[in-house]
Amino acid sequence: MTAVRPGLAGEAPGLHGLLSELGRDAAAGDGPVVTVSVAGPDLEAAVRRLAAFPGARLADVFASGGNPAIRGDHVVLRLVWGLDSDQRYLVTDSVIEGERYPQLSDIAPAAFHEECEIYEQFGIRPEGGKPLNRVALPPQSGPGPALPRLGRAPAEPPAEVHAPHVVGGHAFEFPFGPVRQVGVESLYYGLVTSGEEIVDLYLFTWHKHRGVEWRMRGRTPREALFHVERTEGLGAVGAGWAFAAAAEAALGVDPPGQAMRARAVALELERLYNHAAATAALCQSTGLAVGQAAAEIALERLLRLNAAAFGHRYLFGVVDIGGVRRGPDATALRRELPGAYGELRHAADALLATNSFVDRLEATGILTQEAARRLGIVGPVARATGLATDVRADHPAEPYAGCPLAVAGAQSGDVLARFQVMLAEAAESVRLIGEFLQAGAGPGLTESPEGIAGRAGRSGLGWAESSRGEALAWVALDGSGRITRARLRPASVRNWRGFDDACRSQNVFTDIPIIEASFWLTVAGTSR
Amino acid sequence: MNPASAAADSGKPAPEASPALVASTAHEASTAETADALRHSVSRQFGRSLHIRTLDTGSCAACEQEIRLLTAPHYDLHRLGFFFTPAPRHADLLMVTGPMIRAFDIAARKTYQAMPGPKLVVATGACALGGVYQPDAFTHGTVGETLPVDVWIPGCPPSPLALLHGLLVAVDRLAAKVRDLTFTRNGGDR
Amino acid sequence: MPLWFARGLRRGVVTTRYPARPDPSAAELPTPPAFRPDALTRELADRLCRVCPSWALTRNGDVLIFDVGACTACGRCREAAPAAVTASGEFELAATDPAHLVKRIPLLGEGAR
Amino acid sequence: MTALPLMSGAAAAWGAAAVLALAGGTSRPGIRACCAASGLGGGAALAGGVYSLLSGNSQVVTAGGSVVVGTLQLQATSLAGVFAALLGLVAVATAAFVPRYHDPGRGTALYLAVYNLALLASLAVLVAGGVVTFLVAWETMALLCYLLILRRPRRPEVAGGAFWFLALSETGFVLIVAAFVILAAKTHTMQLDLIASRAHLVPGAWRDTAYLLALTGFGFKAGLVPLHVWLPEAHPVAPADGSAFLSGLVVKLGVYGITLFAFRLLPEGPAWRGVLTMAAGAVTAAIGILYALNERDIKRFLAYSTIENIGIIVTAFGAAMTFWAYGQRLLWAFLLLAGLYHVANHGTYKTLLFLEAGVIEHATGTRDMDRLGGLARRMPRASVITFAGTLGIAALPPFNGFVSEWLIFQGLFQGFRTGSHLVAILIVLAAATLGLTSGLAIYAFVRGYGIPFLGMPRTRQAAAASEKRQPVAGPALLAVACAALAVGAPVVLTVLSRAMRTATGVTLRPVLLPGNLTVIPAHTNFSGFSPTYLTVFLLAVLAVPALIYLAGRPRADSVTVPVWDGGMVAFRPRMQYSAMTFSAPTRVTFDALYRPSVSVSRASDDPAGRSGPVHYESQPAPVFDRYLYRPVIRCVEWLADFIRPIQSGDVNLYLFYVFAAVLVAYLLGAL
Repeated sequence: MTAVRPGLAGEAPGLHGLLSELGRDAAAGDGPVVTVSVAGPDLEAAVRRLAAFPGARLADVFASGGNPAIRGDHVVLRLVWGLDSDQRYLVTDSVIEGERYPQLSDIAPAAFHEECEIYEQFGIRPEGGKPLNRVALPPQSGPGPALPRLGRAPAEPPAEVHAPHVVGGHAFEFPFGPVRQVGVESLYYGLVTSGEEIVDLYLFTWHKHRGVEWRMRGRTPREALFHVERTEGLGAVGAGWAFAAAAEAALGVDPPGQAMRARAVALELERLYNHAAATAALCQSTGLAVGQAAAEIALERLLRLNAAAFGHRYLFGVVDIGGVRRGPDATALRRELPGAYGELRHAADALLATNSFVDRLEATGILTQEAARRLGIVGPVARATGLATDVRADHPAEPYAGCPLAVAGAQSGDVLARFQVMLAEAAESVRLIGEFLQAGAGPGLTESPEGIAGRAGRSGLGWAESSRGEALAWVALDGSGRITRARLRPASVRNWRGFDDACRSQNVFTDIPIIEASFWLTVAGTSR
Repeated sequence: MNPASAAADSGKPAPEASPALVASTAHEASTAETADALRHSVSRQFGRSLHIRTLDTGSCAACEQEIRLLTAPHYDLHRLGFFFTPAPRHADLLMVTGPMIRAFDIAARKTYQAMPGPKLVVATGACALGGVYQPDAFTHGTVGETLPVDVWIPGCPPSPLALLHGLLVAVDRLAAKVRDLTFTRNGGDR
Repeated sequence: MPLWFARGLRRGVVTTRYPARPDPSAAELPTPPAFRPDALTRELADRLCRVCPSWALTRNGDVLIFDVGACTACGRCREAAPAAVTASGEFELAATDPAHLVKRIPLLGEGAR
Repeated sequence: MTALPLMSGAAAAWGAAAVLALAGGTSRPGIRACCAASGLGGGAALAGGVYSLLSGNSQVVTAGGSVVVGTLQLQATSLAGVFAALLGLVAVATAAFVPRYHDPGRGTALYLAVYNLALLASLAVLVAGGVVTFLVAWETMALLCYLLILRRPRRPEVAGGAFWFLALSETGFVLIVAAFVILAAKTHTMQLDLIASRAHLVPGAWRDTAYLLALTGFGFKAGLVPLHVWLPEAHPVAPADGSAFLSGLVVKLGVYGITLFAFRLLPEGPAWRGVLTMAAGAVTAAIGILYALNERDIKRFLAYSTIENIGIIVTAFGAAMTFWAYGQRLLWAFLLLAGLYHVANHGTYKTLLFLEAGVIEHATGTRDMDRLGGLARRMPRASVITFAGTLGIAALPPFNGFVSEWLIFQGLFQGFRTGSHLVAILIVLAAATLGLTSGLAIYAFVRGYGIPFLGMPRTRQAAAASEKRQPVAGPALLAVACAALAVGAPVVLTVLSRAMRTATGVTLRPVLLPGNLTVIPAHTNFSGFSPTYLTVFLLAVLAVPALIYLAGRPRADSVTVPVWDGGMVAFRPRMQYSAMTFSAPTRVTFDALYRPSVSVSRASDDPAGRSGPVHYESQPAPVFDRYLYRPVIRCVEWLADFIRPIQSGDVNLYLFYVFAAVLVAYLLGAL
């Protein structure tokens, strides 16, 4: 089922009161991002207030400052709330003196993963001393250079994931990874099983941590973009767009419309090839080689189309600060896209007519809507549980503001639902690409890179609906236009935490590859 | 720099040095010296069939996607006698992607040790060749720091065609033409 | 399954003939740059080195050292100096020795010395 | 005519051993002396048993006695010969085991005395020639076993286990007495020989009643489902050699009782009797192994496996009786023989396994498989010996279990010879059940051996295990016996077939052993194989890879690398298959039987997905206890409430009871 979202929604009732109560000054304008600073002591009350507010969803939590070199440089804790009904983001920043802050994850469970990450990077932790998982930095093994952090090192190292991981009674732990199947990313699964069904599942996500956010310090946004794209190669445009938008907000530049449309074309192409790849992976995990071949033909044609249209199979180097570096080859797109998408659609139709395939998908890896809401799941995974959340509709930026978007959706929250959502989105993407090309999409930059570089520093938030869901980025620049703190939050960071929930729900070993394929996440995205 | 010496002397048995690992560096050095000889004898050693194990040491997942596509109908690696195997025990060739994150040293060495000799290592993609990440506390910067690499495949990510070429070079069925390219205007494009 | 069988027959063969003969899709791939020595000056070379995000370019006296392995074919250098840098069109870059990947491009532009 | 003297010699030795134990059980030399005597007796019993197998039934010897209780009548029969020989073997092995297992002390002294007297009583059961002798010996044996189980009365569960044993054993005893009384009354004699010869005088209804009573009564001791509950309760709490004795012999005495009735006293009977027995056996076998699969405690596991084996034996006997009803004397005798052979085999390897279980418990302090692991490295001797026993009980060639089960199957497969389709189908069904059983048995013993002995130690105790100063001779002897019973199967079967000739009058020998070490089940036109040659062949097959390795070693240069583990830092013990997870598939498949109650506690159910320990339990419901015994117990208690008023404690009332009793007796006498 698809629900057409209105282009624009009126401000939800009570929001004004809420915001002013939080101390937002009327002057803060009605831009798409509202920034409110909350004093440390009031933080808990504010979070309770917002968590209780139906229109608000905790989109991200991160910290900045806390530079050990500077004396008395306090950590600033930032919460990003998506006021979806109001088409706005709310950023609350609170200065944290000392090493403790309120236990956010008890109020808004979605904050847990970030609490762990903030502890590893900045050494401040929630009150109450509940155990924290190791999510970002790998365990320091033996001597060797100490791992650099964004802030102060934590007092004591965080616990391993699920450690001490005591497996009791009639169950044992099935270790899997980090070196897994061929051609998949490295990831360690701890599968706790009773011999048949999966009792519990946990992941070590820190194997691939490359310290990207740490690397981006002191670079200009344009230099940093190179690393942003290579953080999650299969989400280069989504992450790149979010980061570029954040930098543009910080620099106060406004890309031309045709460049934004070019970005959108690239973004939808990325969505297309990712969903095709997910389809291929689903076939592989269900052992349907013929279907896999069909899906891979579609995938390869889409990738070649990317290369023809933007000069790169994975659309690296398309997005640029203040615009795009390359425009799409509209003729190539018009010529090739129908055929390439046709391959995918035919493969999908044949798949949905293959019972042995559909049966494996039905009622496998169910993620409930409650869990999706609680854990802050985004993208197709959330939409498959009935949450109609889509940044393109909820926080429309150019060029999406113009055209109404049919948000794909399903109710059952199982693998089949996710698959159907992906297919519906692919169709929608093709339609959007057509519209954007119609409106004219081409290369273009607001002004010369040098000009941008000189801007004095502010901070900004950027977002985009990548193929995996809402991608967020936050950038703070210093006086010389160099990055002091950049926060990347690809959709993978959010959705992995729904993965083990989905796996635990009445599944057996062989379902896990299917569930993983249907989530279609990357490890590179979550351990940056 | 010669990979053998790199593996041997810079084989500063990575931070967590255990006797087994030190021993293995010596072992690798010896294999690496014979690597060229091996590649020339590879068709005799392996017949025309070669089994590949991949190893992701911190890639951005694009290289993995391209490797997966090697078996897709458009490229169909099997027609050339290459096969993927999940078990390093059965693998003759190790395709390494990513900048070799230090946290991955143990896994990388275990995977390499688990392979029976003679074995080849192919560094795949710009990250593995030191393009994207500089050596620092998180990464070694290049794969050559940890494993004795036999073939280097540039590209970000290397397209399936480039990978095919690299694999064929690895088993000596194609010549590595890059040594003769000058990348000057008149030498670059024939 | 019969359904799939029929599909396969209808779809026909898509497999590339590479390496037996060149593959047309290769033309679309991003490829490392090729330089025009006579258009390269020290200043230009330094600018290219600054522009390169992946440390593939360094200047040593009157020689521009180009590490093909480190190059991601991002095209920044081509944008910086369209006159001096073009795409090489080479994608078969596998090397059996990293030394083969390091190219020395002489700076022959006027004002180079 | 020398069987009885040998046996009385054994009895004398055991009596002496009991005295020695009481006298010197507090010192090692004393224990050794006692065990020497006990072993001597064992040897004598073994010899006597074998001899009576060869020589046939002896005369009845009558000794002492009085008009009231009848006389003490002894007779060595070929039917009991197998059991007597087994008793002797068990006694010898245990005698070799005890000195290193028990520490000197008063408890040990008493225990050994009781144990040797129990041996004596068991022998008396086997050589009893008269009803009274049999019953007295039987009851004595039961009570002594009760005391055996009570070796460490202060430990929890010991009292419970012992009580289960005593209660069920006494219930059974009442039924047995009833069965004997019926026969004695109808045949006007107390001598088993005469009962057997006059059995045709007994009316059919009474005969069947007597048989059913006996089957149930002895079933309690033999552990037929649902009368089996005492085994898993009593075995774990008894000392290793005690439970070895229980499983290796006492349970077999129940089987002996059944054979006594089914083949000696009341051979002729309707087909349904046999079919019923067969069904009981098949059900017992299947249920037994299914419950064994879900036990973590080694001894409970072995106890359930005993139930399974009893089931196999009883199935064979039941089928034999069915064949008799259809005039297939050859198969009748043959299946009896196969069953007795299995009795001997099971007694051997089950004793071995229980003794080794004791060794493991001493070395590690636990019997919980999920707390053991990796013992093969730390206890090589024990692991080798146990492996022999495991191969035997899993019925894998070249060990003895395989031969006897093969014979039983071959007998059942010839069910078509009955001529009745229905019965043929029933027999084949029983065969199928046994097929399932033996398949599950292999599964169960892969688990029972693999989990404790292979892999990594799961606990510190398991890691610290050592077999220094642990008994080895006894189990080793039994391991040899296991191999011998298989390799020498043709010889063993010749002996047994001689016994069968005396016991059943059927001559199996020519069809059983055409000279060339080949076994042919009853009918020459059916099938046949040679355990001996099979063993030789298997050894040859094993030799081939060894030779290839030796030949090829110089050329292949090998590098030793750690096991491929997916590149993780290190395997942890918690990452291995555990006993319960290994058997999870059966819990899923036979869900309806187990009705497991599952409990999961997971820290990661915390709303934020916060980490922590996981605990998962899946416990099969105690079906028989809950649905059969509890109601009975409640009913008994309810009745007790009615009877209580009779015992008011008033002396006059009691005097009146006495008077009334005498009066009734007088009147009855007068009538």
